[in-house]
Amino acid sequence: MNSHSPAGSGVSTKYDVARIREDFPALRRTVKGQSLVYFDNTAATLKPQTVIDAITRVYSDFPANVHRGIHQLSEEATEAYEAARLKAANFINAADPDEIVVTLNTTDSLNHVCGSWGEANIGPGDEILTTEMEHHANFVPWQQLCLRKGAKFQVARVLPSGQLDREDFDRKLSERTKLVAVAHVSNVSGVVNPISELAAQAHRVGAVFVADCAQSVPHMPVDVQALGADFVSCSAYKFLAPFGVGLLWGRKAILDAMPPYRTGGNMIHSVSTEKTRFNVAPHKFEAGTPSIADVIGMGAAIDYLQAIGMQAISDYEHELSRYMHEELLKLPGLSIAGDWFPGKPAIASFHLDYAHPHDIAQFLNEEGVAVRSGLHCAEPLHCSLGLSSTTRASLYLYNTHDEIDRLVAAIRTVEEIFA
Amino acid sequence: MNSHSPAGSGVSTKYDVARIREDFPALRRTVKGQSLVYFDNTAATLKPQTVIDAITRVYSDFPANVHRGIHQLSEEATEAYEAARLKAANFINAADPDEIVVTLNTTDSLNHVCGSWGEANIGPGDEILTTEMEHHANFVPWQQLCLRKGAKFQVARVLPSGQLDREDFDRKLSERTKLVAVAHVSNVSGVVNPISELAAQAHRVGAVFVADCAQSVPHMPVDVQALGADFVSCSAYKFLAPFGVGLLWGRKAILDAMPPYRTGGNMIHSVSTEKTRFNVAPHKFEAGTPSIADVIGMGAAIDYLQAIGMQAISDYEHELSRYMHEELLKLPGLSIAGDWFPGKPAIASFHLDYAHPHDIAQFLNEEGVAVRSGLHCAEPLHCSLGLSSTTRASLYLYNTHDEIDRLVAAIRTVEEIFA
Amino acid sequence: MDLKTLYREVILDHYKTPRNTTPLSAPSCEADCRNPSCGDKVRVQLKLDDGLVSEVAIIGNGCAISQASASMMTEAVKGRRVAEIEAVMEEFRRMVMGAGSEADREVLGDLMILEGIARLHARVKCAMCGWSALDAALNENGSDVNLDEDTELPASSQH
Amino acid sequence: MDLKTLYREVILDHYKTPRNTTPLSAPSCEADCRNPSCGDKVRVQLKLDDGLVSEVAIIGNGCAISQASASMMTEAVKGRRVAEIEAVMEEFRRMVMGAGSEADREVLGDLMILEGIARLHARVKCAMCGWSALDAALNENGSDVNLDEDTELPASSQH
Ligand SMILES: Cc1ncc(COP(=O)(O)O)c(C=O)c1O
Ligand SMILES: Cc1ncc(COP(=O)(O)O)c(C=O)c1O
Repeated sequence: MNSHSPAGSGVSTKYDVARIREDFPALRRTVKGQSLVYFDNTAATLKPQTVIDAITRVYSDFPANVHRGIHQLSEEATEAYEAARLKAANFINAADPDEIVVTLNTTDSLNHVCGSWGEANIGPGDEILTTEMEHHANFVPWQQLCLRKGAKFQVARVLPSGQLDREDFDRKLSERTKLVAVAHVSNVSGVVNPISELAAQAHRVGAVFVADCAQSVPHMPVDVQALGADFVSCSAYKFLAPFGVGLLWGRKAILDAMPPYRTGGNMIHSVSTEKTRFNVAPHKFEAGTPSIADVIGMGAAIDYLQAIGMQAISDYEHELSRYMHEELLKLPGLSIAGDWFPGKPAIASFHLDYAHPHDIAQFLNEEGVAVRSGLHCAEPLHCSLGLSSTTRASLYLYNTHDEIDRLVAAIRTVEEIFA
Repeated sequence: MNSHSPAGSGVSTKYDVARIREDFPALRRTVKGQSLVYFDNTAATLKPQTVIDAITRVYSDFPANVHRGIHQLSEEATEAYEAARLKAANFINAADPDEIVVTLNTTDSLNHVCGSWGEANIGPGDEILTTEMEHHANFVPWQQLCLRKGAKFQVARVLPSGQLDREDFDRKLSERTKLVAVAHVSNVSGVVNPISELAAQAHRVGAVFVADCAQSVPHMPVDVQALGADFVSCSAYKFLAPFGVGLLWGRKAILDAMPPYRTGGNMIHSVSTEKTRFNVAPHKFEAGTPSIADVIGMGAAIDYLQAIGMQAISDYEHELSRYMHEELLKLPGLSIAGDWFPGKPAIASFHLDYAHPHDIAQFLNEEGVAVRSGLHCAEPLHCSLGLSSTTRASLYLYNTHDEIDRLVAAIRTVEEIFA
Repeated sequence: MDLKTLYREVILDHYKTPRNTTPLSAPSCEADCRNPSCGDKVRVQLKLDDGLVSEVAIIGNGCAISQASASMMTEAVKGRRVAEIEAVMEEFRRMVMGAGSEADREVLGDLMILEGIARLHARVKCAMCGWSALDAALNENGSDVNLDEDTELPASSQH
Repeated sequence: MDLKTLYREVILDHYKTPRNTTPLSAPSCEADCRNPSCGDKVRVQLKLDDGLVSEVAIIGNGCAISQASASMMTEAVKGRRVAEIEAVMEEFRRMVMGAGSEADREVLGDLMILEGIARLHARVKCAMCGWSALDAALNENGSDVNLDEDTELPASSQH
């Protein structure tokens, strides 16, 4: 386990969750008179004080536009903004910071690939292959692109275990496949797909591979070079950073060859009535004024995570996950979407046979426990697993075993009322 | 003049700039040992403490995802987010909050219109009419759309005065024109276009009218219903709000008829492999997780502006503008892009015949004065006015006459060195 | 009334044994309402006789609030005149949106017990599902309603 | 050296009377560099004789730093061997990017006076404009360079 010194002071060799918790102001609040148990981390994570402070500093000291204005404030903003890009590159081990495109969120990142690479490269008769376990963000854009282009939309099945049906995937991957889009980690079942194997398969048939890493980058070391995908998307606000920032990583050569997605200021070389020449990547994809303070805040979030160490975080979460699954599965009438497997991320989307997820979430909230209920933007997966909707508990680096006990106790109150 | 009580305490009947200045932490900083004179407001404005506090509150108390999660934090975030949309609707007098689409910035707003309405409605032989005074964000998207669609890109001239050449506009507007896109206020010359007249002309030939209000909404009362345009774009961080938020207003009926721009989560009704049904406006345009804290911060910025009153702000800025233009034009060798006119916004893009804008900005920075130099993302306008680049001073509600004197004195240091 | 009491004393009874669930053989009008984000679904069928709802049926599934509210709705409308029902519908909407006044609630009768829903903002749509279907059945027969999580409730209930 | 002194003692002299501005009649190679965001533009022409730059000319306009730096560059390269020039070019880049060490700067000679540019981050590209054209002329004759405000400088100077 890596050493932990997020506040920069002192070094401890064990994972000190109590100390980590002190860094998150939201963990000091109460809900319904009880301390908050925040188990909705798949949707958005809490923010450490250092991230909040980074934003405050931008707005107090240099709330200026970037792009190298000559005045001091703009220069300070530009330095901090580009430093954050460098941190992001380092965080996911990009070969070059120019491979990091700042977007609004994962959805925006994937729409960039779809609206730029996809519009330029997909035609009638081509196929796009995705899976049933995708978040709508990695499903609907490809489906709509296929509709527009007369291409075929292929969807690889999931098995009842929640795992990708590799045979179906192999069957649906062919020489006609031009793009394959797969989540690294499912936001419902927690299934971890073998991206590097799937990407290698895609490359063998000449397809481009998109890995949706929205649920992996926050929770485990992700090395985009080792992963083998051509594009990687994620959302910074899912790894302690402010809302308003997504990342798109793409191989330099592919980004360079792609047309811009949004056009306007800052992404151009020159503009005349007759002709516009575009800037190089990543700038050609960052039209207009970016979410400057949020991006700088993301830099602080990455610093925070790296001070603890992504491997340490992942190890800790695996232990939480094991405990949560064990405890939940002891409860009568409870089943979890997707089978348990060792190393399963700390996500449990469960079903109680006596109550509806909306009512469950409502009563858990009465006990101060925050979970999501619904389809979690993954309707095809619910459909495939025969679930109308689920209640999802998803944990992060600041959660504890005690909080899992609180969840279990809260489910027992639901049982009392409904069963 | 409206009363001013931004802090909510006490009412004063005169515009109290000293008191307003206290609300902006960045005004307490120094640059090169002198107090900051921030004259780069066209690019981005400083932020009042109330906006910074609003962001801090979100991240400390309810840093959760919106879209009606059943738990308390999500509910608080959703309430605050939708309340901010309502404030934005009220701020620009939209008939219905559902006409307010939250985007990343003005560029993103205009790309929505282009990528959604434009893709669906522009075909070969159609024409799009814009002007030479546009920001690249309201120029390049239309130009590229015309290129893609085989449509004709028409650009109405500006006169040497900087005003729109109405005869040329009339000449280029025809039954073939499907869309007209014009800035309300030029970010270089400060020219204020008669949007309601131009929109009426456009409507007579059956064209849709897009008003880029990035430089008007922050500085004057803007009433989208009175304006008569079909779409209005602006950037919240240009009116005291956080970075990461733009607005697109569109007439309900047009928004409802438009296909979505980005697709993914939260903008759908239902998703299956065969078919996706989309949500209604504005949600169908807000795919993925929005810039939640920034949007809530925008609500605080609107509260702040409305407490002072947009008319009061506009009146005060007109007086600053008059003084700045008078003082600048006394300087030898200085000329300003576009002629003065009464009610000109407080923007002066100037040229010194003895020094280059980059060097000017550098030396003004030495005196603690922040200005922009370059083409200000308006290359066609510079080209038309025969300017290679300019130095731009742009003021806002917290600037003062004394600061204008500081600008003038700083230009004199440039003169000393160069002339 | 706290949430547990509300569920225990009202909601669960209607949830577990919803009233008026036998489909009508020849409805005068009918409509669906669905809230796709969570799977709430209610179909309302009405038999109208001379401006009066003589029979009503619901077919649905979903969360306890959506199903209980629909079940209670059937009891409230059965045997009543359409004009009266419109008033009840409007007042019910106001109540769950946290608008309207105590005084005007009289018309709601037993439904007043659902007042607490107004505090559960995320559940207002659940409570409205059956009512939106009723509205659609009465006013736009056949045009079904989709309530997504972010969809505003019908115009009259804009807040 | 403070900014005013730098301009007064070095930059303005070269800006107002740039050296080597007579276009060559038969250049061995040439290239442009432009920084479109501000209008800086420098064209470099070289006459090469057996691995030695025998003649050099610049044609350009733009800010004082871009033009002065280009003018000083012509003085630094004239009469020197290409291999030496490559070393100077590399070291100049390092210096204005704020990298490299004092010790290695020897090779720059008079150019060392531009060290202060490293602190003016937004102006580094202005200072590099003539040098990027030189690099393009020597190494990729004809392929012009565009330095936009956000463009990173050539690979070797990545920081
Ligand atoms: C796997 C996955 N993909 C995509 C998304 C969409 O992210 P965003 O809302 O940032 O666009 C999510 C968010 O929940 C996700 O979990
Ligand atoms: C008139 C005008 N339009 C568009 C823009 C682009 O705004 P953004 O950078 O927020 O996309 C600007 C910003 O400078 C502007 O002044």
